[in-house]
Amino acid sequence: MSPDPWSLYALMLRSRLFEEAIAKLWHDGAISGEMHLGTGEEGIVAGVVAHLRDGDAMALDHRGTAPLLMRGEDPVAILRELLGRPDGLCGGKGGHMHLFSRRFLAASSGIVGAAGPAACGFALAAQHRDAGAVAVAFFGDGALNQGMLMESFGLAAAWDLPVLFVCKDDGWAITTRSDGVAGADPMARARGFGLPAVEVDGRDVAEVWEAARVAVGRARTGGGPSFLRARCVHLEGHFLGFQLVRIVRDPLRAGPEVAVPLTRSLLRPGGGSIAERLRGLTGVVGAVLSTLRDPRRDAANDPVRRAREALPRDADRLRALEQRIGLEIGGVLAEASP
Amino acid sequence: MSPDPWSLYALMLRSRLFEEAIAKLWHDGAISGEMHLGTGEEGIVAGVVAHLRDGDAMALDHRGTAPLLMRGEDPVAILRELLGRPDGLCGGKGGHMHLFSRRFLAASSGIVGAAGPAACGFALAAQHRDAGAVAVAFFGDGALNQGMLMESFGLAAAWDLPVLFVCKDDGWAITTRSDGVAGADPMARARGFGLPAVEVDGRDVAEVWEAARVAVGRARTGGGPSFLRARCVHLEGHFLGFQLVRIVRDPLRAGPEVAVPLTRSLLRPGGGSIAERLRGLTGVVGAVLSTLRDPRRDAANDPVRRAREALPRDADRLRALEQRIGLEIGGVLAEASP
Amino acid sequence: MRTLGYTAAIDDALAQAMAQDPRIVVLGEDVPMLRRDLLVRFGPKRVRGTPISESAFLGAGVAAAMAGLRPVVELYMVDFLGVCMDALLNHAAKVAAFSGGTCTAPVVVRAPCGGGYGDGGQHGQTLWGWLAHIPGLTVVAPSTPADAGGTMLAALGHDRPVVFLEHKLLSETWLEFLGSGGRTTVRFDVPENGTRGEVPDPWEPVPIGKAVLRRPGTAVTLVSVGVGVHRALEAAAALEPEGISAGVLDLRTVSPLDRDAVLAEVSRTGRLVVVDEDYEAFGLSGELAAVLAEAGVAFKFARVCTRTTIPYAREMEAEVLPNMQRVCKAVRQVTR
Amino acid sequence: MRTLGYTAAIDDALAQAMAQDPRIVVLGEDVPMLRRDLLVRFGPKRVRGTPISESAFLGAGVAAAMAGLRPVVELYMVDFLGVCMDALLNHAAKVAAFSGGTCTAPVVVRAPCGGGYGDGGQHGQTLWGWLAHIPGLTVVAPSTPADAGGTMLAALGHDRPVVFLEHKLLSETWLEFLGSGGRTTVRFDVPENGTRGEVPDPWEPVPIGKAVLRRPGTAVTLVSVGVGVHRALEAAAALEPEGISAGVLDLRTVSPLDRDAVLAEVSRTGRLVVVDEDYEAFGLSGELAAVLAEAGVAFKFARVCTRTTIPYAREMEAEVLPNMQRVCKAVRQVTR
Ligand SMILES: Cc1ncc(C[n+]2csc(CCOP(=O)(O)OP(=O)(O)O)c2C)c(N)n1
Ligand SMILES: Cc1ncc(C[n+]2csc(CCOP(=O)(O)OP(=O)(O)O)c2C)c(N)n1
Ligand SMILES: [Mg+2]
Ligand SMILES: [Mg+2]
Repeated sequence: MSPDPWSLYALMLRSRLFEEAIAKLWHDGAISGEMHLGTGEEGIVAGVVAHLRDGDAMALDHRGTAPLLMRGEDPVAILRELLGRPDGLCGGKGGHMHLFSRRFLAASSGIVGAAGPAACGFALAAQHRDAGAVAVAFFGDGALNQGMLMESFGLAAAWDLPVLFVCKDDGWAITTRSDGVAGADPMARARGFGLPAVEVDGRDVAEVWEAARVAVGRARTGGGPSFLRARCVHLEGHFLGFQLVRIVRDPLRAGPEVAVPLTRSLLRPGGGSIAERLRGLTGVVGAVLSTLRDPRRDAANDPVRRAREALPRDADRLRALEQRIGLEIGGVLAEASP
Repeated sequence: MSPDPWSLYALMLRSRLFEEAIAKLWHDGAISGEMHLGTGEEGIVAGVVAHLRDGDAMALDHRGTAPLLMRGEDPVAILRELLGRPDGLCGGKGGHMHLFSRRFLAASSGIVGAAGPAACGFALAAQHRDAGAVAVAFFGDGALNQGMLMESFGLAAAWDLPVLFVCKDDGWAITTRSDGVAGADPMARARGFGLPAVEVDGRDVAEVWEAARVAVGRARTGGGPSFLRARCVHLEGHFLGFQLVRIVRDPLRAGPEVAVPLTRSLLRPGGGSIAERLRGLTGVVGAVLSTLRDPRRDAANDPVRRAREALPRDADRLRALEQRIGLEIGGVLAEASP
Repeated sequence: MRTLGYTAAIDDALAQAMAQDPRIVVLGEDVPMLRRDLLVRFGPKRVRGTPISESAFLGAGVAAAMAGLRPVVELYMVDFLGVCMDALLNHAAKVAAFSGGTCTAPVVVRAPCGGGYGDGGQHGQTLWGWLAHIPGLTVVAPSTPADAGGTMLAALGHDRPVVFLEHKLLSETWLEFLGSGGRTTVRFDVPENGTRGEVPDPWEPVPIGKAVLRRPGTAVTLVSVGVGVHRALEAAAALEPEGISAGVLDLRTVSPLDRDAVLAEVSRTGRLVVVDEDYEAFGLSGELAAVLAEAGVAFKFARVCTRTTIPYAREMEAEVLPNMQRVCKAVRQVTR
Repeated sequence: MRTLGYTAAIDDALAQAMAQDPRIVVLGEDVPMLRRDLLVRFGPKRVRGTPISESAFLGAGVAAAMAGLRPVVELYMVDFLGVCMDALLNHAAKVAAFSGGTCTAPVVVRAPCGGGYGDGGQHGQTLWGWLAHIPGLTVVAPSTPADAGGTMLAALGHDRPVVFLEHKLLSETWLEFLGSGGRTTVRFDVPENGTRGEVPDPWEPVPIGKAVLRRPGTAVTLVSVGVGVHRALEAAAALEPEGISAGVLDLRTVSPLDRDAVLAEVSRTGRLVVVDEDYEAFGLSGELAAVLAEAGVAFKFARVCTRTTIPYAREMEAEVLPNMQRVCKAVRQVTR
């Protein structure tokens, strides 16, 4: 079995354009607080969500917009929710970190790791309600250090729950590199709970799709939970307006804000030895530098672009598709925020 | 290097006699609530504690009496604490699940898994205070499913903390068999966090001693944390007066209390299918049966007896030793509860 | 009418509901043994043992409720909510609000609570006032077998998350398991009417949010829940000879509070004494004072609550938890 | 005297203490970046980044404090205490009691709190009244840069666990990080005097448990903490033209409560309006009513608090959190 590259590309492009519209609204101030986008992880989300059907459930993290959109939730309702309108998906009460869809059995949470227990609960209900249904949990690499998620791995394994745990691994938890604070690599950790674990390139939707097909199939037929690790790059960094990214994109403006107090404190009498201070400085500079070598600028890391390049040559069909989606999102935008 | 069998046996016997005295006091009603003893895990505790020295710390679970006694805390103060006397180790405020010793840097908790974070904190302090000091965490197999303990494994590994995680594995969490609710085996789980993990027979103090020597040595010299799994049998079951054990030891009295309502409910109309009900019954009976095949009665599971048999033949020395310890504990008893 | 013990009553009502509603499942540590009577009747799919992973299985219960099940999630003790509070604070309590009312999480969290048997400060808390602080949580703490069973039935029919607190001192089962352990050598100050009593057959739901006047009184109103209700009743009886007429109002539900009942009683007596086994500060006793002050009722006020961490020693514990003597003292103070 | 922002003041006082006391270490997620100024001065041994394992590193902080360190454990937001509450509820708060006073856990838990920037109900709670319910915890919530720095210094010298709550609306740093993200297109209702102000050099500790009267008044006393203090001050100013003299008492410390200050003020004015951003029921507002009722003070009472889960939409959020208009309404009600 192989995926239909056109429909996967369509899913991803639609999500990308939708989130780019959200980014614009956020920059214009139409959206207030934090805004975490899924731009860069569309390959993972599309590759997994494409396998879901009625009765399946999704437990989402702080990047729930893309999965919900790809699953089929009304884009106008989602956008109105992000705009905080009473006619939004959740009446403006939830917001982008708390998107709920009764129709698609989806629950989001801004609490890191909460997708684990939620997916177990959805899967438990599935076992009782309609055997054959599955639950997917989406979370990041940082979440792997959260106790409740680890407990969920154990519970799902002990109860053979039909869960697919999807780790969208961008290597970062906000400003912290995961390899610096995690005991071992994610695969070993997942396997330590008895979960079958597979690793794929999350920038390649076809790879994800195939791995998800196997895992979801296993879950549907009583084979129990699986763990999928998919690497990706978040094109906007942790969230919109992310300081590290701002420093990189606008060093003249954002740089001094950081550098001046930093230097003053570095030279302040009283405190650590020169060696200790330098170790500290290395840490800060390191984080900024690893952002400077900005993988976001590398087109190879954009799953949407890669999906586009992987399409069979058919210029007309492509143009038609992109035009259709462009128009749709334009229409959504117009309808949601007159 | 090899341990001194006499001193290890002395440590264990002293603890055993002390806890048998506690059991007596409990049965007489001099101690009120729950009472979890360490009888059966003396081999593990002695084998580990023998390696501790000034500056080292212990994070204890609900079975903290034995480690504290073996570490050198005043038995009279401990016993008075268990008796709830104002002149007890903690002024009668803590009790057996909350024994604290400032002198030996020991903290107990009745919250399953809490020994993990505590040991990490003690180890962190050690890194700052006196390099070379270590922290030990004692916990059971059931605790391996508690998020905070798993998080501690990751934190200790990430920070290279001088911690020895000791899992006293009796295969049970109260009435639950661990192999029935855990995703994978403890060794795999620990290794999943990057912890060097060793498995020993906890009924053999020499084996534990040797494994602990290596792990503690590694921690002292900056080699980071380790995980030690030691199997054991709790001679009194989960706690004193444990229902399952009572059924086994006094079936005529304790049996009907359980069997009568059970049968009535089994036959009650409305509810699951015959098959479901039988599955349920099998579960209950299974738990009771696995207690009936009471490993507690098998002398081979008693670490104290085994340590005694492993002693070099020297009847006089043995008699003298046992007499001395017997007298000491007798004296403690007399002094603590006049 | 038949007579049942407190915990037996809860399990009996639960069984009645389970027989009628296949959506009800029971999960928790040792549940196969603790609820063995349910296990052999409803089978291992509906009565499930869990690992010691409260965050995972409580969180799972919340989501399962969103997906249409009616989970009863058992915690070994309410004290252990500490390790999994997020599932209540940030999830169960907020699902309905976040989703604009499109989703709800009708999970029942059942947990033994309370002290009085010498188990130490991590195993004797009640925490009902603490939980009631969180918008979106319903918190009940019945004080008799009849109320316990009927309230469980109501909780199972409630469309929002309910924390069902089962006081260990009222539960022969729990006291046997955790306290006496089959011994006859220990004594506990157990309120008789709380532990065994007549119960209806079949069960009828006891409405959530409705208090009940256990004893009428004209001079002062004692308001309480759980074991405190019985301490209050003992005190009221003891004070009668002194010519003090003390009424006792059993809230039964901590949140939502039955404001009307409290206002009605205290407006008449003008005196309120709160008997609350939960911690004193920033809790139930304060809320009751606020409710009256908001309504503009003038009242004399005293409270008998737990002020510190609960000590292990039985004698110290007996002093720290509300007892009949302390209640009498407080009543005399406001009636003098 | 110099002028500093709210968070800069806390970090500056912390730096002063760290330079003097090598036992102070700072741990938490992203602290190497959030506290980079401390990192480059004190080095990575004393300023440590953690994995997203709150239960492990908060619990570790508690034990490290027992062992002689003075850890400042940072949580990303107070809302996230849900996942690690056990470390506070059953450990930090109880160590001193359990050990009969032989051990203490002087850990400082630093956490941003509060709403007003549209981050939704899991990221805008304050929870100070909820935390204050637990015996053994000290809870502070300063409302100005000078208090923030001085209170941090006092917390670092305190021999018991302290929860230090830093309101995001008062913190340019946090608002920049979580709210505006460098944008000029969003506005927040930021209380000026709370965000920047004169601070002492060197820092002196601001005593824990002492309230301060921000504005004298004869007709009614507004009692609050954090951002609420500024809402109360705005309201008091707005009411002056109506001839209503409203005083404003800033508790600064939620627990232990400065009962004397509250009693003194309200006894004079006879009217109490509580402005509390934390949830209304079973919390700070109730405790204040109880303190007065216990003391036998007759008073009129109203409260302006958060009653429901905090909604995401800015307009809805502004209605749910205490605002100047609601405070004025409450004051008029009790003074009419
Ligand atoms: C329990 C908890 N701790 C901390 C946070 C703050 N926080 C929000 S997102 C985040 C990083 C998550 O990293 P990861 O899981 O890798 O997801 P990513 O953002 O990289 O997609 C943190 C620490 C939180 N929301 N919840
Ligand atoms: C967080 C938490 N959950 C549940 C309990 C109740 N409880 C006390 S001991 C215990 C079993 C622990 O099993 P294990 O860790 O194997 O230790 P063992 O008693 O077998 O030595 C349980 C579930 C608790 N004390 N804390
Ligand atoms: Mg990440
Ligand atoms: Mg065990």
